[in-house]
Amino acid sequence: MDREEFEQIGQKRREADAAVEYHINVCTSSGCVASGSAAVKESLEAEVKARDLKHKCRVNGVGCLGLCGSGPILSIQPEDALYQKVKPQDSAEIVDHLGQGPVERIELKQDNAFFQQQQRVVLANAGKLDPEDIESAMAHGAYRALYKVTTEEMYPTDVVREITQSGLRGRGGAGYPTGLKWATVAKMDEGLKYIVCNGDEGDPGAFMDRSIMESDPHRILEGMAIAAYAVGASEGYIYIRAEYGLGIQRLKKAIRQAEKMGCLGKNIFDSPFSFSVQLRLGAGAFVCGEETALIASIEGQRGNPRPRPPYPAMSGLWGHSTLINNVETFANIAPIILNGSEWFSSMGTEKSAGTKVFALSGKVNRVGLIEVPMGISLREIIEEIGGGIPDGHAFKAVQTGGPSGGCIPEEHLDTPVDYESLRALGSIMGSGGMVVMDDTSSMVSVARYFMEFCMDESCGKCIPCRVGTAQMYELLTRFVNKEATEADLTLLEELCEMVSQTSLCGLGQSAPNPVMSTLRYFREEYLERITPAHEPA
Amino acid sequence: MPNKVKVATVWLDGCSGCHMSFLDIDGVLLDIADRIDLVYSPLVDNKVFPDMVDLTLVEGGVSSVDDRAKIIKIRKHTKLLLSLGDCAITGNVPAMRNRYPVAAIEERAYIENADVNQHAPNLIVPELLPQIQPVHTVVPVDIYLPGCPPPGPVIRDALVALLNGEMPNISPRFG
Amino acid sequence: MTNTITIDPVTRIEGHGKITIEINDAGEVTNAHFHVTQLRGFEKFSEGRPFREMPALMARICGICPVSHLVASAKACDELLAVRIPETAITLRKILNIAQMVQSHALSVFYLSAPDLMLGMDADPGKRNIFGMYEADPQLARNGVRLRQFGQQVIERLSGKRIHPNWVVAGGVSDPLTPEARDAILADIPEVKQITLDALKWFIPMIDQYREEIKVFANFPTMYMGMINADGSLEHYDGILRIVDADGNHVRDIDPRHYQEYIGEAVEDHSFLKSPFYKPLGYPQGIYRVGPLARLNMATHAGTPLADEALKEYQSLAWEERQSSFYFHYTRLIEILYGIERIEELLNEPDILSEHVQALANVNASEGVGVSEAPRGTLLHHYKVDEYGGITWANLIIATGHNNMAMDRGVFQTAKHFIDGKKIEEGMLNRVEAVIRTFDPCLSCSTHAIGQMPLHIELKDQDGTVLDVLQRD
Amino acid sequence: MVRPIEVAPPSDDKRWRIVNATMRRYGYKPQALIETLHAVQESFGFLDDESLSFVARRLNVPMSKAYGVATFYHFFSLKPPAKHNCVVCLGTACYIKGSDQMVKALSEAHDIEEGEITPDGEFALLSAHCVGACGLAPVAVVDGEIVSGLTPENIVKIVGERVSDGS
Amino acid sequence: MPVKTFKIDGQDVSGREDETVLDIARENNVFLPTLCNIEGLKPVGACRLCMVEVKGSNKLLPACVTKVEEGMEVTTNSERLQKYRRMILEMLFVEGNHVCSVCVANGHCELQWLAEKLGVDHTRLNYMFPKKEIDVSHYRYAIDHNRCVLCTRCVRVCGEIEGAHTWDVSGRGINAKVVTDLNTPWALSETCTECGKCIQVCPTGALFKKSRAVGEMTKDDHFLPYLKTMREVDNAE
Repeated sequence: MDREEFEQIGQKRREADAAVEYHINVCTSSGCVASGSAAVKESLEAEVKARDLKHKCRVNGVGCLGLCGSGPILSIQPEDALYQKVKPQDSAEIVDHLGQGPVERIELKQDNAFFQQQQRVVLANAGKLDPEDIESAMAHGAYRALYKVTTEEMYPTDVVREITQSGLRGRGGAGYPTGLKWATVAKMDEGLKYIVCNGDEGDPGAFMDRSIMESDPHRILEGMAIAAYAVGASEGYIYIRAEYGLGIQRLKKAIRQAEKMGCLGKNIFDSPFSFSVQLRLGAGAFVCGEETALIASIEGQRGNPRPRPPYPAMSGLWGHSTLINNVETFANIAPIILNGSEWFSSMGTEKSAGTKVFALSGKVNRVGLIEVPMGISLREIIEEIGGGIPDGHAFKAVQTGGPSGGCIPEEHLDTPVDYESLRALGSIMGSGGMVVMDDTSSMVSVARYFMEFCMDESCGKCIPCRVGTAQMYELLTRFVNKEATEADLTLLEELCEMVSQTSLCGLGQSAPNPVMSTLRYFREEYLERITPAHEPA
Repeated sequence: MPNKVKVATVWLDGCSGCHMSFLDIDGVLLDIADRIDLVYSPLVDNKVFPDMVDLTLVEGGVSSVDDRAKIIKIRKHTKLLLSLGDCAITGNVPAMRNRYPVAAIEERAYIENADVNQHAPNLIVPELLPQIQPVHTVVPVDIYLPGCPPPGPVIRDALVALLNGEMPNISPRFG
Repeated sequence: MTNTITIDPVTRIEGHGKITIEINDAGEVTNAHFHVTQLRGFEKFSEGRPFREMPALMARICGICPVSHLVASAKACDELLAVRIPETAITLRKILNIAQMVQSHALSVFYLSAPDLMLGMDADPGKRNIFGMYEADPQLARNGVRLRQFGQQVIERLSGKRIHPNWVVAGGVSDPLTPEARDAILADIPEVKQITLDALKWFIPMIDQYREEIKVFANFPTMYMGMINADGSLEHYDGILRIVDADGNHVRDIDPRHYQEYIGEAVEDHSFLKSPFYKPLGYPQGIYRVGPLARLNMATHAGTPLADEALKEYQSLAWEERQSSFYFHYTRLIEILYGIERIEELLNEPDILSEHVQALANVNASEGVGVSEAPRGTLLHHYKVDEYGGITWANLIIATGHNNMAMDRGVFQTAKHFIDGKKIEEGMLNRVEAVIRTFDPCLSCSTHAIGQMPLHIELKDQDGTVLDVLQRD
Repeated sequence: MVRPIEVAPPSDDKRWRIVNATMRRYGYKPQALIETLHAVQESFGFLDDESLSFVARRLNVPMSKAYGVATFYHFFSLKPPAKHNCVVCLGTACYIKGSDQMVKALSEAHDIEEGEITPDGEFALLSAHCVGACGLAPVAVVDGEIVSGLTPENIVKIVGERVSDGS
Repeated sequence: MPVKTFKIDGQDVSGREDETVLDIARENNVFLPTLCNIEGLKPVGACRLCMVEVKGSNKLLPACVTKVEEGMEVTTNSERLQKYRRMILEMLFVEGNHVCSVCVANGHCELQWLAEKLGVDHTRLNYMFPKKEIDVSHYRYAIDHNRCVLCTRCVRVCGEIEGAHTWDVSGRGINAKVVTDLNTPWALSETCTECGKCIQVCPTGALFKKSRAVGEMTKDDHFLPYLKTMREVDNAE
């Protein structure tokens, strides 16, 4: 396929879209589906049909529009109006108002920080394209980067260099430089190599990857294919939680369409490069987010992590060199290839380039999915984008990084969001969950909540994690019940240190983080729960 | 005569084997009679725990509300508390009952395996705790002497060291 | 209105119990009880365990007489195997069991009861113990320690461990006797024999000083139960289990496997220790006693020369006289003498060093009962197993249990006689404890106790409501 | 030549064809275990000894390994499912907004602990660590549908209506 | 094969590049506690007892799976390591129901021995007293899960050496448990060859012969290296 043929696919679709005067883009991501967007879409379609407006107006299902807390959400193009909390009975009014300005009653104003302060790279097309239609995606530029690397000027080494220079770091949590990882796999001896996309988003309070997979699946496939081209792999796996039904369905569809279109499979775009992708469903094990456990799971085994080294880059799936990146990391690849590493590294901070998607939730006025440049302060995210704390309560802490992260108090709200700064505060970037807590939340309970999570999710292979999490949970329960002693506090702190130092994998090593960070910033809440030891009878 | 070291021995939920092992120091018990004063023990008649005791050896885990009250009180009146044997330190065999609710144990003993007046005793007898606990989970313990029971010579060496004002050097061995 | 005196803990017994004495306004004792305040649940938590673990597990019931439990338990397990076990293993088990009796009796007599007997019931409570005795008569105290040590050393030389050995196993014993161990034990025999003879010489003249105690220390007619040989001599391992009536007449020989037809267990609300009774007579009429007093009241002769002589002297006392539990002490000393002689005899048996000491088999029966004569009396272990040998149910009747009713009644008898509710003196209370000590109850066996409260007196009205508590702390 | 191993499905239930198709797609390789277990659970609702044994043999996976995998992943159930179920999300956002109280309320209303099924098999109370609908917190998944805007009171009512209508 | 020279506790040592720090430590009589590791079976790095400090790395490394490297400086017995090791043993003691006194392996148990060796005389952790099962269904062998430390030696010896793979781990976390076949009673296992290797490699009294009473279950795992060597010899032909 030559460039012209390739470009025509998208071009044709863009023209077809332009021929229709109004587009009603209804969010069909999980969040809005849960609040009833399917019925809204149906009723809108019915209204359009009833008025015989098919030539003038089309109702599209699109991906996530971000403000999940206000769903169902839809947008009217080209007016660019947003409606929130739409009910099927609003449909007639919406259709009637086309071309006459928005229905103010349900309009979602965009003149606030939530819309103004975001910078969308990964989510650039979320909410714009139809995730179940590859042509819609191509109309928005999908596979352009893949086309560029496979058929034009870029050698695999060029691709690796571009990614390295961009400064992109793993979005799964630890922030390992993506280029370095790619370079390592690229340098391994030739032979079978694998690309694995980690879509096992298991952190409670995180739904970034889910939204990306539901909203723009082709962007992930494209990123994986580029990676495969760069490191010399020919097979890829997407490991996705079985709970993500909609994401699975859309990715399956996307793979089928991409293969049909020649964007995946044998001789992609008629080049010598071949790459196929398969889905593998997780089955409810958070630890499978750890890369060696994930590999074991793809191999059909228990998701037990194994010691590293050897790293998956050296010995991964079935002993072969394997590149594992997370969904959001792959979603960043195509824009970097298209716009260049300089463009990417100009966003964010020096050490943390680009943007980051966060799932903002908890006790905050505007909850939803946001994408912001790295380096933005926590305060901007919570107070401006999130619109502050509801119901007159005061901010207490923001939890980042899920069960591996920590709770950050008010005094550190001006910290810029980047890998190093969050780590210095005793938390981590993590995959992007950001849960805001107000003055009604007990930090000891929060710590216990995360410990319970880690205890339930521990694979049980190594002793410190298997037993240590259960022991810490028990100790935290004593604190919650105000039955703890001084000795319990000492023991809890010793366990935190010991479990983090001796556990086999990241789950165990980071399991004490929520406890350590709450002990660091909210120690008085622990002390308040200590009863004087051994009251005489 | 120098001041005698005041020693107490108490017995919670154990089998008395540790006390017997204490007696297995045989003649040494009489040899050190001029250096220790056994002020409270199943072996002597004092029924009130003295104001302050230098060393208390405790055998057995904490099994009933009486045990718990007793050990809390003893801790307040003793300088050094030594957990003697596995039952005090780990719960050991008596703690095997912890896997069952007290009611199930009473059911077996007083209903299934009884012929007359089949029900659990409920007067004067103390309430049993749902689980037997090691002594140090109830009060702080200073020295641990594991074993089932700790052999007589080990107890002897520990006692002699303590009488000489030294902390005993114990090579712990459960079981 | 009723006053209640509580003696808590009862001291110088193996385990802790509580005594309550109720006194009316006239200062008369109206009731008294002995309470055991701990329950341990061996019968329950042994469920699921492989039967071969039972002897060592069940031995943890008691650290004073672990060997008795080992033996009874192993005998129950032998029945599960349903095989004949080697003769040498039986002999070795017998020696171990007797050695256990020697050390336990020595403990009871010298460490626990001699202080009362030697220093007097009203002596300073601070001196009434082995140390006080050592001050008064160093040699006697050392002799007592030596006797107990002998018993413990025999156990150690046979089994490798003084307390909680695991040597007795289903089918026999785990290791044969070494010639060195045999010779070492035999070398000690003359010394300990002499010590025991001296002890009898010390004890017998004292009897006259305790006429009053003898009269009321659980002195009433009861039946007796214990093991005996067909020829009427003493047996502690595998004799006939016999019941005699209060006049010493033979009532019945019991096949241990059918013990449940003859022995029932009653629960009293105020004690964790159950009260076994002779079923044909019902509860509480079926009261009986076990232990050295029972055994020696039943036996025609001991079966060893010196013990035969000593027993003859004891039996010269009238039958009625021998109903007093005070004579537990006396009979205990005779049994020590018997034990030492018997150990010597058994060690000289020709096959004693045989290497064939364990019968190997798998589980062949679903139920087994094992009986041994523990120092304190008949000990009974009864297990049921599933087809794989996992324990499904267990019942234990331990020596002290058999005596529970007699102890309870003895406490009342003694309290009534000695206690004047208007002016309570320590020595009176000590006598109430001393009656318990005669039985040498081993409360760690299956239950045992400790109370946290010092002596206190409760004033109750007729409905039992506590009106006032006098605390002596 | 090696005689091919023929392992027949436990019965002629048509659903085994779906399971077999999954295994065939992966060339009956051991690595297809998890995918196959998904297929079994989707077809039969749960995994029993019979199906585990069949899948293990057909894929040449040791039985203990198949059992180990089936019990490692919480998505798989070895017990028949209840007629109705409610999965309360205990993700951080939901937890902060009191979803644990919802579990408690349901637990009390139906007299079962979390993770249990009512004795009549009508209702199962489950929890999830995050269903990924944090924007709507607190949420629950009732018979497969995400329900939001919940309180301990109304979740009991919502579930109660479904369980009692006998459908 | 290239040989690397490095230091263990200041002592100069050398090892082939495919050898582990644990191999070389043992070769040089440096004691490192291990529980999951056993010569002849694939190391899994699970028990974390053999962790060592390596100069220049802020992470502790399990010696059993850490390959030797030129110039590395290994510390095997720092105060910190001792503290962590004791805590690991304490964790095992509270996780199960280890009643040493009445265990068939009393006196022959690696957990008991390690506690003695590392000076564990009590644990501050919370005893969990779990209700675990005992399977005595097999006519020769039995497993008491109360005493299992999940070292997976039985799983590995059964899979790697005997080739039966009767054992595996089920469940996860604190609820993990070794099972035979589909968690079927051992007696009904279709795959067990009754070879008894699992009994011999079990470090505690979890797996034992039913003919053994308390304290009688001695373990003999000397056959393992021999089997492994013979297998290599046989396969080389």
